[in-house]
Amino acid sequence: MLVTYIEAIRQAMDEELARDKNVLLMGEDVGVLGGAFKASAGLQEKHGADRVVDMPISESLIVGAGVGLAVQGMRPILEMQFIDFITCGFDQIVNMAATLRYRHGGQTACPIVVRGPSGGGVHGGLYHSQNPEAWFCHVPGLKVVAPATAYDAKGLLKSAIRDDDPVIYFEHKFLYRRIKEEIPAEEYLVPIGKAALRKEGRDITVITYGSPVHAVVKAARDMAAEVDIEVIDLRTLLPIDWATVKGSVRKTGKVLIVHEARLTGGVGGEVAARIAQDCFEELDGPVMRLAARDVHTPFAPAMEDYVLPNQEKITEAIRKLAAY
Amino acid sequence: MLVTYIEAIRQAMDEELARDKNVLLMGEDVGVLGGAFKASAGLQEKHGADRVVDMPISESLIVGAGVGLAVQGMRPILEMQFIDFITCGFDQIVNMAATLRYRHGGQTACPIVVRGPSGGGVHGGLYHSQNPEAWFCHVPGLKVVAPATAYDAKGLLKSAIRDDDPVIYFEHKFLYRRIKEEIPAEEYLVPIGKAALRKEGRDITVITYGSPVHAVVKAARDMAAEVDIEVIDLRTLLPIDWATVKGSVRKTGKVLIVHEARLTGGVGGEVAARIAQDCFEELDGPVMRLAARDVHTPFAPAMEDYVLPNQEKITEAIRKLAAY
Amino acid sequence: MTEQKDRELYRWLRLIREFEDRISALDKQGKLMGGVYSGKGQEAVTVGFCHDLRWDDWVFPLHRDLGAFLVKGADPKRLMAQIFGKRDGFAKGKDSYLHGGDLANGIFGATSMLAATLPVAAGMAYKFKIRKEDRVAIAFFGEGASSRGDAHEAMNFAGVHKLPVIFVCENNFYAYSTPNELQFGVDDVADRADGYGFKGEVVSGNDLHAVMKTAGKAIARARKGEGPTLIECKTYRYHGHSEHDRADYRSEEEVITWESRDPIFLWENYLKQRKYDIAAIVKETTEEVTRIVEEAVAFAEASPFPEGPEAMEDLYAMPIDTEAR
Amino acid sequence: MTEQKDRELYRWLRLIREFEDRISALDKQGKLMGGVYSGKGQEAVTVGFCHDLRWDDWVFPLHRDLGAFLVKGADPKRLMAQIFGKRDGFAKGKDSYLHGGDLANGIFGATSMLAATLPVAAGMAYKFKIRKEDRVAIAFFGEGASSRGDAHEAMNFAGVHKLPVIFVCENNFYAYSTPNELQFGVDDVADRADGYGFKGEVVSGNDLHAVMKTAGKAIARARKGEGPTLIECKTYRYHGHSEHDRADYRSEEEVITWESRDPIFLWENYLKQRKYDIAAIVKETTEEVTRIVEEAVAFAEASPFPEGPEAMEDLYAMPIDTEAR
Ligand SMILES: Cc1ncc(C[n+]2csc(CCOP(=O)(O)OP(=O)(O)O)c2C)c(N)n1
Ligand SMILES: Cc1ncc(C[n+]2csc(CCOP(=O)(O)OP(=O)(O)O)c2C)c(N)n1
Ligand SMILES: [Mg+2]
Ligand SMILES: [Mg+2]
Repeated sequence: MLVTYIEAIRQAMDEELARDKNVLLMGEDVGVLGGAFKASAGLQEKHGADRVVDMPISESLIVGAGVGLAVQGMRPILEMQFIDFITCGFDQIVNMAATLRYRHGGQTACPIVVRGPSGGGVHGGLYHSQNPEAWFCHVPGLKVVAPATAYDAKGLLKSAIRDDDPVIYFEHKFLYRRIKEEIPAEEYLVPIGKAALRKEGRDITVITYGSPVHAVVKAARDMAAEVDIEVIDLRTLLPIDWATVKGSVRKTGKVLIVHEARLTGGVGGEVAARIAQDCFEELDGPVMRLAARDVHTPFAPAMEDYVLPNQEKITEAIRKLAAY
Repeated sequence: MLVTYIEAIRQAMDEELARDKNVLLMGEDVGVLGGAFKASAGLQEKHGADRVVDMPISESLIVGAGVGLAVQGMRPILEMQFIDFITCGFDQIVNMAATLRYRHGGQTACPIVVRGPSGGGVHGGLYHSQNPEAWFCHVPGLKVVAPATAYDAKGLLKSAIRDDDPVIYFEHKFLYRRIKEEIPAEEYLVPIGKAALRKEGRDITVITYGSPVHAVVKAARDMAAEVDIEVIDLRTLLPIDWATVKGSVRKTGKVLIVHEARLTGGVGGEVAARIAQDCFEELDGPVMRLAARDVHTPFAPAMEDYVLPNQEKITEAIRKLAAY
Repeated sequence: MTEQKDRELYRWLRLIREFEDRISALDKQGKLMGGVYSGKGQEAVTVGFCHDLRWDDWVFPLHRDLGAFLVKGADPKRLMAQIFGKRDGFAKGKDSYLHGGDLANGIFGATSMLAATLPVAAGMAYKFKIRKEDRVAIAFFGEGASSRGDAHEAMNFAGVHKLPVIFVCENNFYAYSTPNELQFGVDDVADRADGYGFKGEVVSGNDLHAVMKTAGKAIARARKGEGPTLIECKTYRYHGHSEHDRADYRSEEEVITWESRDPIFLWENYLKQRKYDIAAIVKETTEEVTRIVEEAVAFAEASPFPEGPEAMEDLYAMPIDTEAR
Repeated sequence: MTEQKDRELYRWLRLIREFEDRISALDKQGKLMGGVYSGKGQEAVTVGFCHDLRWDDWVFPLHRDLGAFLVKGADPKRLMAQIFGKRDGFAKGKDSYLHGGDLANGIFGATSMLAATLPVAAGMAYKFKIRKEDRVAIAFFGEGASSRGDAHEAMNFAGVHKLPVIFVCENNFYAYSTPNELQFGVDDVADRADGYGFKGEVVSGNDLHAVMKTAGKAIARARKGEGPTLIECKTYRYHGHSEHDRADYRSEEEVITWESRDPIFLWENYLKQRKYDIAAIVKETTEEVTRIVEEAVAFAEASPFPEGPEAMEDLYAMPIDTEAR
């Protein structure tokens, strides 16, 4: 089945809504409109307005209500129209949902999924380009995923919906219709907590996730004659699949971490720190990072391009590390 | 003048309120009560109810109103009764205040200070023990400070109030009345962006900030016969004083980072990553981190102690690194 | 009401009062850690709203609603252990006071963030509605918490779907030190209901009869699918915000005035008017509640504190070990 | 009103309309990037509220309030450059559309987060109040944005201090695709004002006379220290939510009905009734607004895009170089 990334998301929700009557989708304009990006096109018609719910513009309520439903055994998918608006529901995520089970001494689970379009490269400006995953990776009790392929988008979303813990699911809007992939017709899941080896290699490990995965894989292919690159797509950012990461680093001895989120305080810092501590003896060069510059994502094309990582910057960073 | 940490904070606000009519203090119970911890005792009486304002329980409004005041040239200090509640004003901080100048192409500054009691060790449980600084260190446009001494508490708060950018000021409630220091009677400032060398040493650099500074300094003194420890108190977490950090690391070749916030996604990851990349050649051992375990800060004493760093864990970590 | 119910209600008022008093005493003795937020003086609100609920209804108490725990069915022993931060508390010591709920009895544990439970209650009520269950969710909050955005978002959503949720505002005239004039520009928070499309009512929160009447009607409406109600109970906390707050911001006269309307005093008066054997009732009840609270304290004191490593438990329902592979 | 003012108002309505139409056309031609949110059909609201403001009053426009920029004094050329994301825009290309304000003219640039400007407006009004300045802050927002917690917190605070802020709710019956019935449980958002202790009014947002009358009274009250007002303007956006929204969720009949109440049409009718030389006015105005918009487009097209490294500018007012030391 040849599907786009966003169609994969739609299918995941459709299948899970059909499979389990406790699954709900709630968000602004997810019903009649089928979502601002059509991620839920047709789902309200098919599954009913009770279960695919057009919500008021109240992100905090959306998440909070999701927790109330979860306590009743429901499994709500909570859409942020753009992931940038997750800041408006921040308290409910980090203090209400992430602590629910813990502060009840294990009496309950909290099976909610918060999802929405993240990422830049589409001239979205300050509030339609954000990659806020690092905030949530600092919050115990949450799980965080960020698929880069249509296959993973579907499989991880289905896993997230079935997961008993709160999962923050970052989809990348740049990929929505730009990638098309063959995925299985039959049902499948992608496990949370497991990275994907996108390409094997012996010289350098590039660790990445989300939109840059594609540019990194391309770079790895294009540069094959120069350097043998191993590409790891983290997919899950909390918890990170350290076994896979460290296994690769121990093999190659050189690491570049690439993400679209800003450098300072980004997920790459944690990954680099962990490698620097645990693989110190095996490193043949500094753990390098390539990420967005430490500034908001600006609107005008040249500035946006200046700020975000791109193919050229990735190639350059790999060369620099290879030459080390 | 012998003052506690909290008295230093009170003095800073008092002096700045007196110095500049544009300075305001707004927060819940800051007026008649003088603050939940008495950080603003007597200030409303002295400076008037218009300028020391008891606010409704509306953290988002408090920060947003502060931005409106800032655009008018005022310099509001915005108190969160506990810093944990900053999540309720999160959007206004990261999307409104941090972008104000940027999205106006430099037309305005945003001189607000958001401050409040952070930190654990006082059996405060999940919502009165948080150290959420890492979230804000990932947000360009903000400055983040976290004083460890009464001297710095006063000098940094005065600098923050005079700074034209939004400053998030994390005070540590464990230190409020537990430390007492001699500070100058005459006015002084502590510059934002400058770390403090708490002790010189040649063998190991311990980088820390906030409450653990005291335990680290004690360890450095106690272990002087074993190992010569250099202690850096970052004081400002965004931006970090890389010149001081790297200078020290280049000298000692061994680094331990200690903070009370949780390990994963904490500020220490960024510091470690930066050192691992930029000082790779100079490192004689892995960059190590000691931080809270990746879980919420629990209430019961043995669990809280198990989760947070303490004197014993610091000593142990230093020994491990020294032995490397 | 039958004599039995009249006496039962009295027993609840007294049990809560005894519990609150004992907690304050324990705090004074330095036996408790963390904040203690006495609801003494407000007992009629929680008794009035919780007494006639079914076990499968839900309550969302805030920091001063210890009574809601008791009346809704929480084991006094475990509640006391919770307050001590012991392993037998609802949170197994992970948090204290009222942050751990007793879910099996339909009692939700709040975060500290005031009003954050209101969206949760509304969401749960949405489930009751779509599953056609005639259950209700009762969300308690102080008048100070009414200022938070979450209160608004929750009430607005409840209004859209006419959800079986009841918003109970306990207006005790102060949020910590902040008086109502600095909290909102109206006399009655209940006025807000109009702006959400449901009924708002003001009631004397110290008058158990009045509370029960209003609560009963609202609960019946909710069960019948007629939507939410916002009920503002005017009441008073005798103690400071927490036990270490001397509450200098209010006058002695004000405190005395409210003490003269004490809910237990009023109810005893009613029992007298009904010509019950008040002396016997008081004696019996005093013995019973004293015993219950004694047992609770003994249990809590005997309950062990959790060990350090237990801190790592109960974080995830489906943990993933990513180091091991 | 004088003929001069009547004509001036007409000119503003027409200039905004021309601006909106041109932006839509430019978007169709692929000349714009990012979202375009046409306020076509809602012009009378912004003209009515902004026309009689002083230069030192402030407006807080949201995504559909392009008119507020123009009437409050923003240079049409720079506004167009802003929309193009060019260096001469208010944001110097850092963000587009209405996210960059023109602070020298008292126009605040919004974030995308709906209703987040309301607390800012309230805070600014607090300054006007304590400094005894008879200035006002006008915060515009859609009926959808009214559901957000920030709207509540801002109005509540404004009510406490009787601040000189006016909350203007543009109820155009849809928030993207979401109709009012799913947004709130009431007919009129203005009903909420009662719950904050100030006046709420509903007015036809397409009727410039009605808007100006209501706005004028509210502004006068605010200047005199008599506090805030919540004014709900019932109006309609002709276009979809953004230019790529076909707005299938509403009926053609509904659109036509609203077009028949077009604010410009109504105003022209009024000018006719006043027996002004309508043909001449229309001709003259058309020429003028066309010229202004032409010039604005020419300016914006000629304005350079910022270079990459300019992305790093304007982040901090007091930058600190921590690498150098
Ligand atoms: C979001 C948030 N802000 C601030 C606080 C700190 N705080 C705890 S209780 C309280 C006063 C609450 O007043 P009210 O809601 O009237 O309840 P009461 O204590 O009077 O019962 C405050 C400000 C908090 N818990 N949550
Ligand atoms: C906090 C937040 N949530 C969601 C959005 C996405 N969004 C942009 S405009 C819009 C609809 C707004 O409706 P309304 O407030 O009625 O204004 P209108 O567009 O009708 O003028 C939505 C949901 C947003 N900008 N901010
Ligand atoms: Mg109160
Ligand atoms: Mg609308």
